Amino acid sequence: MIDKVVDNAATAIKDIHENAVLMLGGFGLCGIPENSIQALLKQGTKGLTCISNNAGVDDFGIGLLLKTRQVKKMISSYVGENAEFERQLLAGELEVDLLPQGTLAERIRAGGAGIPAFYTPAGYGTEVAEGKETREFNGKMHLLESWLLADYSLVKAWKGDTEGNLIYKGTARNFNPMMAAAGKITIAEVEELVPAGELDPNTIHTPGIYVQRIFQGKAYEKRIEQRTVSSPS
Amino acid sequence: MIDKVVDNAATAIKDIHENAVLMLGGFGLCGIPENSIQALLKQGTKGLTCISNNAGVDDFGIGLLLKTRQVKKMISSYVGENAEFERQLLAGELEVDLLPQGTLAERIRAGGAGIPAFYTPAGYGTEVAEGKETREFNGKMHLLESWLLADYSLVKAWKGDTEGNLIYKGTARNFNPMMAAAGKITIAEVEELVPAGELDPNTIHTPGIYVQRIFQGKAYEKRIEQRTVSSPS
Amino acid sequence: MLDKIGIAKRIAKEIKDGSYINLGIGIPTLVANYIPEKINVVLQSENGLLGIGPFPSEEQVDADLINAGKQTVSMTPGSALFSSAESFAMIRGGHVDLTILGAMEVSENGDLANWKIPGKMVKGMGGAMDLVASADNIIVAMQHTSRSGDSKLLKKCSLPITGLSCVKKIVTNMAVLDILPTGGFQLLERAPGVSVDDIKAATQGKLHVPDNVPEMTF
Amino acid sequence: MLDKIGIAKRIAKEIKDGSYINLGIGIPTLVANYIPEKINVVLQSENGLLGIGPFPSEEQVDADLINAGKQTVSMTPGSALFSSAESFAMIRGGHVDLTILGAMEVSENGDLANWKIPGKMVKGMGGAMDLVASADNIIVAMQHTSRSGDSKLLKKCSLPITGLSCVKKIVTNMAVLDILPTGGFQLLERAPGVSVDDIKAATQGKLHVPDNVPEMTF
Repeated sequence: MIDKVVDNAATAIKDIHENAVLMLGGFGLCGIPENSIQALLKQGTKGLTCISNNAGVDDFGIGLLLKTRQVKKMISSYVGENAEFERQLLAGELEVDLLPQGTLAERIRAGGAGIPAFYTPAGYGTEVAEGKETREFNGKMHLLESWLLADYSLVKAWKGDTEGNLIYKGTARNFNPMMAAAGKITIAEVEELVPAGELDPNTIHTPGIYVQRIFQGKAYEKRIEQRTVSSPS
Repeated sequence: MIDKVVDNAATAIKDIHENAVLMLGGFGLCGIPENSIQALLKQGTKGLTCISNNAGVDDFGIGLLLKTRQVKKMISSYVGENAEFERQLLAGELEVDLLPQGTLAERIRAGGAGIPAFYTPAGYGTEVAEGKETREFNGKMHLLESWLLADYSLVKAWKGDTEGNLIYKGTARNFNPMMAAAGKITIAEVEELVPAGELDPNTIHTPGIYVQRIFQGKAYEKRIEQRTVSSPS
Repeated sequence: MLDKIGIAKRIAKEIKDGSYINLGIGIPTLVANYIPEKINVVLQSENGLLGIGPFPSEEQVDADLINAGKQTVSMTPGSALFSSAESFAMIRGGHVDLTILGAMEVSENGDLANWKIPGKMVKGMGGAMDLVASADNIIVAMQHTSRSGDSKLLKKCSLPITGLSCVKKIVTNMAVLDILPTGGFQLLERAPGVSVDDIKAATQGKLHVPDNVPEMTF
Repeated sequence: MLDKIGIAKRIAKEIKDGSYINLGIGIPTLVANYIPEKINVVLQSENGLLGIGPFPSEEQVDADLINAGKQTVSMTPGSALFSSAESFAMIRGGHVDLTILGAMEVSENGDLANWKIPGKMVKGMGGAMDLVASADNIIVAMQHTSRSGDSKLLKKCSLPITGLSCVKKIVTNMAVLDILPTGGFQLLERAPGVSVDDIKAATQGKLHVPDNVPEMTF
């Protein structure tokens, strides 16, 4: 039996090479692959293209890899919380592709699902449409958008089993399931790794077929960007 | 508060009109909307276009509606278990569109997701490709396929709540989730209807936004087409 | 003149029972606080939640449960969680009944600009382009003029566009206006203490003014 | 000559540890019974299950748990359930390592016909067109000739096509053959008691015969 379980993040990401195209799950800092990012930081691999909805903050998430100049290009929908990002962008040190969030999600989903291209109305008539084919369906204009694929997808789940099945928690699901399917090699880190058979097959969000490596993560910080609370009334 | 809960199948399907386009969940006889089909039978609405992976058997599922000549057209991927179906087809009394199963699933998914068209390799070079646009992506030929939408989707779930959230069981999920999203009016019948808040939000397969009416079904027969068992060893 | 809370309160009056609503960041988020109690709506968060509840108590705060503004939230009974692809399937597929978002500029034919200011750091469009390209019903919350008094209700947007012909209704600090299907701003209501002439002066795009323009009520 | 079980046994030898496999109806389904114990595979059912287990006991039979042939099945530990859209996303996206299916005809360039016989009732292609258009590795299980002795390994398929240039390997009652990338059937093995001349006589399409054609072992 081929074992998908690896010891830790360092082993899991060891073969990620310079100039690799990565997908990293998460929305803001919610549901990001903290352990894999830390391991990439330690490994120092450079020239990375990172497909991720956001770019982290200055001292957490993908922001850490920006600081060490390991990122060549970001493909994101919103990158607003990061001063170092802004500096590199304005200095021309970083390439950035900004996409509508739904288009980003659907292009990744298409990559995993073997759909090379599809039509969406999002972005028609805007800068996003520049150079793209357009077409009318049912009286409405649409853009042709292509799939996105990655050499490696780094995803974070709540629970996982040794077959690679994953369950996410709350809004930490976000981009993780589509990215898991769109990576040639998908590396999943989980808060709790259980033997095959312990997860209810009916509640699995990412079937194990999409996951090539899995490890139990540790020391999750789960930083909160906007801690908003109700005052007791 | 607008209440999605209706008393029974008859009420739920009352406004389904002649020549309506319906989607009906299920694979074979697994996960089919038994109660809604029975109610349609009783109501006698004719001229129906039924989008459903299969056409039931002679005396169950959509086969019942075929027998009463309520179905004008079937859009399916496999229709092989039904003698009356065959008779009507050969007599020219029934229109049939046969689609690759994955294309059918994806066209329905596209309908719910607002994607008017997408490219798939399935069917290229076959009869299915006749009259369709083709295009090469990454050295491989693809067909352009359009979304499918329905006036009414009839789906069957295991559990549901008063907000319309649904959980399916086993392989009875199949086409139900995509159809729930692709119906202008989606009518869900469930084996167990519970108050909002009783289902774990993390385990819901169909979010309630897709469901306009829901009722607690009754007397589920759940007929088995091929009862295969292991002999005790 | 309305303040931000006033704009939010006025928009809240537009909300219909049983709606699924996506609220943008800023004033739109405030709208949730003023929805009448007898009206039940479900709030959608494009990062994967239907049924946004109030901010959590200190004890309930969960880093794995945030809204699209990255604020910690709670869930209402009957909520559902899903992926970003499913979330935008809902949005693109027209399942969300009402989208409320902020704007920098709106043109008289309903074009919206709200994501980019040339020369300034571009943060990205997030989900705004998907929302405006897909939603049938879009209400914009905005200031009628810039701080220097320039109209933001224009003949043509000067800023990069977020979506074409997408806005249906606008609630500003000065007025409530519809975008007419044939083009032009249809003045519907005045904010307290604001005259029709004030609104005319503050609106660069074509403004249709009926004989009687009532003052807003709340 | 092999019987159906013989074909299934020979195909079972092609299966690699750790594979995800989709088995068609008929002989392909039998393959599951002959996979060596030391090899672990996961069987995919296109109606929404990864991890098909053996047929259930009488007590375990569940109408809500069937395979693509509509037979009641069980689930292995570590299985997962999903929708038909997700299932064909897996298939179309190339995540299934091996597809084994039956054929009526195969052409020397790997075209497959297995869904329709003109003049007979058409039941439909089910998932076959998606599978053959998407899978990188397709093994076909079939009879080498029709009952009347006509070859089913042809220059060109006479029946309506299921997919173009998709077959990689064929296991018949007479032989194991590869489809060469440049076209033609490459003879690899003979069934017990079958001569190269028998195979030549039974193959209409271009057949490449090496000097030595070993008999199959099991």
